[in-house]
Amino acid sequence: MVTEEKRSWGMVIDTDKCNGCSGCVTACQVENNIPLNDQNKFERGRVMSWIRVERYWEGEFPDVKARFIPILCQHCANAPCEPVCPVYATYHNDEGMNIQVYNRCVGTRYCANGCPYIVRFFNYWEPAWPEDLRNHLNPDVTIRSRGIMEKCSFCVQRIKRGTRNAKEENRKLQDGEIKPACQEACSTNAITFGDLNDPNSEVSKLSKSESDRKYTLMPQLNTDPNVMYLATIDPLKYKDLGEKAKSNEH
Amino acid sequence: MQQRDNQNRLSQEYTNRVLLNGTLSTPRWWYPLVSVLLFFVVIGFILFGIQIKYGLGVTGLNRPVYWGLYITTFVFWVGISHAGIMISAILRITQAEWRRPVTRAAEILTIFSLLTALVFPLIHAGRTWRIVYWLMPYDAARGIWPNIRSPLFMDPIAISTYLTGSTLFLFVALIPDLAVLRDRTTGFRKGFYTILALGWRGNPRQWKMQVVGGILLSALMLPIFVSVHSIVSWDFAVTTAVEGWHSTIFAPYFVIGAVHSGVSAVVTMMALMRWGWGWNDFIRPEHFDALARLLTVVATAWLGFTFLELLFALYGLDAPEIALREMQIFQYPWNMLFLTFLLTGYIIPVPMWLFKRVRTNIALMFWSSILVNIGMWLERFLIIVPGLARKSPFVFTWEAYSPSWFEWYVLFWSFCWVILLMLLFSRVFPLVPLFEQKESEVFSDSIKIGRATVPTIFREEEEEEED
Amino acid sequence: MSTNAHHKEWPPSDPKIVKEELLASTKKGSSNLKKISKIMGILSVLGLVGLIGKFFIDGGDQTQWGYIAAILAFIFSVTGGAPMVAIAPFIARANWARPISRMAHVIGASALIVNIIIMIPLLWVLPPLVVEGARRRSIWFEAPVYSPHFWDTLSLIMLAIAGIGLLYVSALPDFAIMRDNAEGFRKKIGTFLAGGFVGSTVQWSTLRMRVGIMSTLYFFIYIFVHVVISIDFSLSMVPGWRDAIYPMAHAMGGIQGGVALVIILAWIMRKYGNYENYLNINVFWALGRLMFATSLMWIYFFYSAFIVFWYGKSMSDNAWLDLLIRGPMVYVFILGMLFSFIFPWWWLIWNKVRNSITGPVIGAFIALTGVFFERIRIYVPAWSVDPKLIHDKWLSVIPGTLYPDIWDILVLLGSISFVILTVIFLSRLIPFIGVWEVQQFNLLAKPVKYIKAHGIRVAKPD
Amino acid sequence: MKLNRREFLSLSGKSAAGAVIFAACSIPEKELIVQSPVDMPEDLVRGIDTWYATSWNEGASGDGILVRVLEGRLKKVKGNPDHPVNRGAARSNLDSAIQLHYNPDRLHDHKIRRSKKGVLSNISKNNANKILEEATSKDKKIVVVTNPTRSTEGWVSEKFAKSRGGRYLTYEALEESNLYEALYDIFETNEIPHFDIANADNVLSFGADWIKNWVSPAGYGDAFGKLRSGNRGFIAHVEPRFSLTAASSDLWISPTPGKESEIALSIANIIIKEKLVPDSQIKDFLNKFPEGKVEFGYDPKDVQTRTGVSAKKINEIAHRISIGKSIVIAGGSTSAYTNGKFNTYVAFALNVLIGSIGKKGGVILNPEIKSDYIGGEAKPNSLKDWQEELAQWRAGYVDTVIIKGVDLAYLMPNSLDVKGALANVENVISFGNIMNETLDVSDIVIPETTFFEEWGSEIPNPLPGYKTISLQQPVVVKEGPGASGAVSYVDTLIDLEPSIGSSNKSLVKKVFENEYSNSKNTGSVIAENKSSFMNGIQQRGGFWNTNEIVAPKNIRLKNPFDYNNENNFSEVDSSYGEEFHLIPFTNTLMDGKLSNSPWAQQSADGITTAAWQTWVEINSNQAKELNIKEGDIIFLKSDSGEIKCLAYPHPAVQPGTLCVPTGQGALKGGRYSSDRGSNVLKILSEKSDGESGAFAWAATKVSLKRAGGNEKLPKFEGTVEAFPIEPGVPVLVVAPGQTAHEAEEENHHKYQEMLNFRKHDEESHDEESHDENQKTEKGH
Repeated sequence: MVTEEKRSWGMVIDTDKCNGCSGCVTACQVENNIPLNDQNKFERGRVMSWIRVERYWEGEFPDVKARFIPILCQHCANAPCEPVCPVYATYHNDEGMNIQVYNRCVGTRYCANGCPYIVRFFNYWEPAWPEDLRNHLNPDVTIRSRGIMEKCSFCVQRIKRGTRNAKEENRKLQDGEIKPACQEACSTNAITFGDLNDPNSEVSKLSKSESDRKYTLMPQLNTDPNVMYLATIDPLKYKDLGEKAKSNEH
Repeated sequence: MQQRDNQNRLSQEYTNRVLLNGTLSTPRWWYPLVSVLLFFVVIGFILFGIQIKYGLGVTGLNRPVYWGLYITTFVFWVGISHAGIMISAILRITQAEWRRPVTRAAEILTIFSLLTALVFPLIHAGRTWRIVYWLMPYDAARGIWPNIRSPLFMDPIAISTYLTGSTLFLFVALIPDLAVLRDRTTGFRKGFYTILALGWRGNPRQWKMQVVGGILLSALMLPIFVSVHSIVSWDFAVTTAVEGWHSTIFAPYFVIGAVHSGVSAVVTMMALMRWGWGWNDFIRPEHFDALARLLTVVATAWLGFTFLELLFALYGLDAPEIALREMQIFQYPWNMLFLTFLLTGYIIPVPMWLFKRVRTNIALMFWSSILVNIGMWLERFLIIVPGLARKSPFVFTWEAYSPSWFEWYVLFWSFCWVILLMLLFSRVFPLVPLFEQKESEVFSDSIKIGRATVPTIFREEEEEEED
Repeated sequence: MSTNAHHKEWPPSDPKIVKEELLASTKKGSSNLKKISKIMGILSVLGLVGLIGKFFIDGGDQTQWGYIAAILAFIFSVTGGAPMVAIAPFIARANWARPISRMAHVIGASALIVNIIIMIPLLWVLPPLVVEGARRRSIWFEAPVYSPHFWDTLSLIMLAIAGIGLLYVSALPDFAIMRDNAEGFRKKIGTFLAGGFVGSTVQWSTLRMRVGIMSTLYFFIYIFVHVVISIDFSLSMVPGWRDAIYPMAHAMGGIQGGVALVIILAWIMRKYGNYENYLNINVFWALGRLMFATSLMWIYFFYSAFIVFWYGKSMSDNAWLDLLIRGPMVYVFILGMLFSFIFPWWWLIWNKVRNSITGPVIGAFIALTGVFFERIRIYVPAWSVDPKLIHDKWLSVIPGTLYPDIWDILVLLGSISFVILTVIFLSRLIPFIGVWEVQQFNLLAKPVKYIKAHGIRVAKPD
Repeated sequence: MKLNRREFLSLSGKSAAGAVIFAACSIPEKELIVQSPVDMPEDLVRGIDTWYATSWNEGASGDGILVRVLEGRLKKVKGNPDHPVNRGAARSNLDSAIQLHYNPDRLHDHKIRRSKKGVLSNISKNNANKILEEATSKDKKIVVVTNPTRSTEGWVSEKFAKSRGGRYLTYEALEESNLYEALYDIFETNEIPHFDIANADNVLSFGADWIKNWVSPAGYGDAFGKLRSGNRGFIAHVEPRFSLTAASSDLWISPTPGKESEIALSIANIIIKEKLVPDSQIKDFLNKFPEGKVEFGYDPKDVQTRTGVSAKKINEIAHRISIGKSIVIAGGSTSAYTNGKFNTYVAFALNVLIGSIGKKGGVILNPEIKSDYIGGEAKPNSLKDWQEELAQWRAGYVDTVIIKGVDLAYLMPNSLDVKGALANVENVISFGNIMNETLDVSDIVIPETTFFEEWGSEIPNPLPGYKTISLQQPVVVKEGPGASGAVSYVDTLIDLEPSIGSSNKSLVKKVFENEYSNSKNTGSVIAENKSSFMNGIQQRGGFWNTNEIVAPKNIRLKNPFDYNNENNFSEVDSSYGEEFHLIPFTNTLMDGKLSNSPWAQQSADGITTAAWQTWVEINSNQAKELNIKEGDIIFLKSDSGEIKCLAYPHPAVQPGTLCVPTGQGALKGGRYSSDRGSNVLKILSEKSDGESGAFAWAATKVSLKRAGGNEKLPKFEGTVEAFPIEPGVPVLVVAPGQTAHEAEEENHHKYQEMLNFRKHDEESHDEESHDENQKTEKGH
């Protein structure tokens, strides 16, 4: 029976392909009804973006490099955010996803402290849209009230939709049929999403065969994430094309 | 009526009259002070309402600094609450005589600071109106219960247990005095005290039971006393994500720190009681002296733990941890806070206490104890916030945190709140236990050894119950 | 219990008798004592042989030295912990401890030589701070590479010296008494050690001050020793083991053992030295409480560490559990848990037990074994960690169980018996119950009857 | 993807009907209520969503896009995986278009200004049309202005202008007419060629920020992904500014502005000297070049002294691009100096040298598409044209100007004084969705439909190497929620000049019917009759035919050195402050098109992570010298004006240059765009290319003054400059062939060494570099 099979949703992100265009960020905002990040939120450091592109500097001008890495909820199998929630507002579902139950959350923000990846976001204010803009709200996704935590859900609504369609048509869910908004928006296909339990799915292939470049964030914390990364390749890593003398002038 | 009897002991009449002057009569400053405090407290509640209506945006919190002043103050008050049991229970078991006049003040300090501490999770949470979800088992129909693994759920349990225990403790110790009051009041108040006094007649059996109950309770309270702040410390210590929190020393470190701040708070209170109600004959310099000695030991132990904590923070050589400590100790404004914390927490007061002249000087003791609590509050702040501001190696997300005036007011509010409750209490019950006072008068004596006259104390070989 | 039990056993109020009775122990030596000391001597020699043998066989292989390290840790911590039993009451001006404080001091001074001897080969094996060009994690961040070796030795010596100093200072009046009352070499020694002590008011007050200073000094050195040695000889050898409470737990274990030792010695003195009047039930009752308290402290410290690691679940946290709890030494851990907490706790929790002679003694023996198991359980795995992994962020390979070889056992027996030998030797030198202490005790405490109740009137000199 | 296409409604007619039905009821509040439901909407998905294929010429240069419509409302936009130009990729800011459609400040009424002095006031549609008719009557001199486009829209604009004997002009803020000029001189075609990045081994780009903003970022993004996968290609980028392309390139070269040609030529110099390519190609390259000019004039060492770019790097590039399939791209700021055409030409010329033209994984020329009903061209009018044009307006020779899709008043530099010019035009008629500076000064304002409600057809720019025409179809009904009163630009013009055609829809249909007739059953849609052909078009989002390509031809270069190629910059008064090169650049907001969309506004800039404001990027070391901290208020003054912006120092800016994003500082606009930031376009000075007269918008110099104040710069990044505190955390970098594990171990070792020398950092730096050197030996 198709629906019986046990899935474990996972993601592989190739940082070598990420060019920092942050298309995924906007797509996620749109898909998940994330409140508008007005200027104040930027100034107060309260920006909500379930997926974010972090930019790290290396070196000084002119031998400076910027490295990009998209970071979202890692959906850890051994999630530090889960045991600390006093009300089970966040738990692990049987598809390997870390789920946030909005209407149970009371906003202690403990999970956010527990999360080493800083991917949990708190609604400091009641979200608000002008009437016209409410038209584009995605009816598949709850709007979160003030005072509760939220985070990347692997676009669970899309997963539901996809599985439902597959079920209705009584066929197996194809690999790559379900795409989270970020993957869909990623013009360079740096993001791959799929079922890690299915050995033929692209994501499990990447997470295994490509494993020579595969790494996870903060392995020392033993969180066992379902999101894996492929390392950036730098052809000139050991080449010294330096202009140190020059850079010192400035 | 004469103040001292033929054996040069304070007469019981005198003791009663003076120690009940706050209860049977009202000090001149009482009404003005209470009304001012009331005003501030009410404003606090209004602000709280505003926060609930518009959300926690009114605070200075951000991402990743999700915990700030509220939690700091919560921990601070839980810490203060360790005064009571420390003074009454432990000193009782170790038979320290000088505890007697202080016990009750310490106990009510415990109770009211716990009440305040319990308010802070409510203020802190995003959806206060749903807090019931995590305070009590709910929704049995769907088999959903609060998550017992969460230290945040253990907190309320531990604290409310502690609260219940200390309330009982206070009440047991209060009964004889209630009887005294019952016999000296009329009308409504008499009725009130009559009910509470539980028909206390002061016959040997009642006394024995009262004493036994006291000892039993103190023995039972000790584990709770330790567990409360340990659990509070585990709120932080179990979190691997935050460097600087995940330390095994936190439990004893927090407890000893709590005793440090709690006992200092008691010293502050004693000074205030001496000044406010003029109980100079009962709260005497030697009491301050003894407390200061105790504090010196406690503070030194606490400093040792602080040192170990820092040592092992650096021991790990984790990049975020090092960054965190650099910020906490060397970067402005944190370095200023850190310096203040060290100075006020140890470096200024403890050397002062080494001198008997200071230990027996009420004003100096008052101010030094205030300093200690400034330091201890800063300690909590310096543990909680920098850890979050320098969380994990994601330098990209490191943020700063500056509390909003809103949070500052709530901190101020909590102090007004506690003081208000104390004053109201003092109007109804005596702040110094009369019977303890009298007992110590009876037990104390003095003998001549060679040329010196040495104060002695009679120690009854009491039946000690099983712990 | 019956109140008058105390008053059957109470030090005679006449100072002369007290003096006579107490000095007796230094004079008359039984033949058994000689036998015992002979056996002990032989064992100690064997121990030395064992140590040398081990050194030549296992040489520089760090992973083989766990047991030796454990033995060192055990001996220095329990003997070092004993004086605490005297120091704490001294600071708190508790009168009851006066009869046993001398014994506590003696034990504290007894293990100097053993410690040094065992230390030598361990220092040889202990890796320096810089391994393979990189610094290993240690509390000596940028210090010279042999800091641990130097400071740990020094701290051990300092501890011993402080112990001896404490003993000497507190025994001064008794030396004077020996000078005045003993003959032969004891008189000479007395004359030599007592200096010019004639018991003038000034001398008494300075004496008290000196003891106070020495006690405080000893306390701080004790803590310091435990911090440096516990970290350098176990914690810093395990990559990723970061445990801030560990030194304190270590020290607490030491104190627990120290209390146990004092109880045992007091019991021996009471039984074979017939000092029932001096070491009466009150002493054992108090010591029993102390024993109980230290057991509770031990479990508290252990649990504070355990919950953090167990809840944290990070790689290094799990490694801690795997290495030190469910790992190679799991059975030793269980034994340690039973002996240093569960048994003492469930035994001494009963007032009837505490308030007896045999009760605390049994508890003491149990606890002492517990401390020993604890040391084994920590030091052996820590030392058997593969030195190549020292730089890792967390311990990835858990070493297998290591069983003691013949040498280890020899060293264990040898070292313990040498300590006992030292104690016996000291017992011939100074009274194990301070004469002046007892006399002051008599001055300050008197059993009295107040109205109906029995009690003691205790004077609290300032 | 198949799934979705199965779900497409084949006819927009149906969707319209559906939309109307849904439009009746408003957003179902119930399921958006926060608390009540235990099963959240995520758990029970309801409603059938439909995805329509369309395109957006104004914002996305004819990329194929899919729009998700649910209950008659726009929900989401994504790339059309079918479409040959972007192959499913979408540009990062595409979704923001939705918020232009549902913008709370969207115009719903026609407005009119009775007199030039007067204010705009609402007017009924019919009256407006009357006024419109007389304003555009046959006798009027009419100029039509739009954004550069090759579409039915463009065709209609052209036709209309012609019908009134007027002119049709296009304007683009940071225009690249030089690009087209240079391309024409080399390839004799105005079409931007198709750069086959996906299959290339090496890509060398000059100034063109092709990853973020240059002509077709979506398509290039997809190609970038392909380039980086499998046999990983190498990207080198030459641009003074640290653009996103520079950031994601493997080697970034930052020459002093205007010196790009030097780099290109010294690369050529190396290739020729070391004979890295076949002689034939060298001959083609040096064809008309002055004797020995390149061979001796551009030795890397000299270039290093002239431009301050290390010879090593130039050498590296030269060697890499001469092996394997390589592409050289040029554009952006490279083409925007007074010697822009020269730079661009020389850069593109390298393609001839490395022989990449017409090859797979090379530069593939595009066919010039002739199609009825599609007009206009991709190349905008140059600055010279516009100076002349505005002179005409000022002189009052023009009666009526029709402006559409371009906010002239906002985009043009102060010195051009377009407002003054418009003031002398009798009737200024502008179309727009949301109030902007141009609408504000025009006499007749016509609320315009968005592309979501409108038919259209356009030729993508650039083409994928073969013929492609994208379709734009309405995906929501007109007069739908949030969109009342809007009218179609094309239909309005048609109403004014019926001879053009019957309606926009019919014209678009005609476009594809023509294709049907002459496609002869080849191409993206094959159908037996016109209507089903049209259905196919509507499903796939356009028509393309892989057979219609250009044959590769051998290209021999002209001599670029006879161009007027001296490189000069505008004057500044040094009394005001330090002197800097000003490099304006477009980011998410583009040229302000999207500044009314909060999503676009809040999307943090890739490099600075700043948003909602205008910032100026300055080198962090230089900032330290000038004592400028982040958020300091900075005034930039050029000969054409002065703007205020907030400083953002970061290590990747070339000392001596300032980079300022466009898009903010609209004087008039919606709630999200007005009074925030400042408009850098205004202070660009009126420099133009000596050869082509193109706008040299990168040739402005400014003087910088600190106003003393400091504001919090709204940025996503935290408060600490994001240098990793531990090597390889969190972004792990490996050398080719190195495994993640090895890299991690190496980093851990590095970190420990760092710790050893924490006390004295200088040593530690030396240690690291030394360590690196050792590694270098290993590397070889």
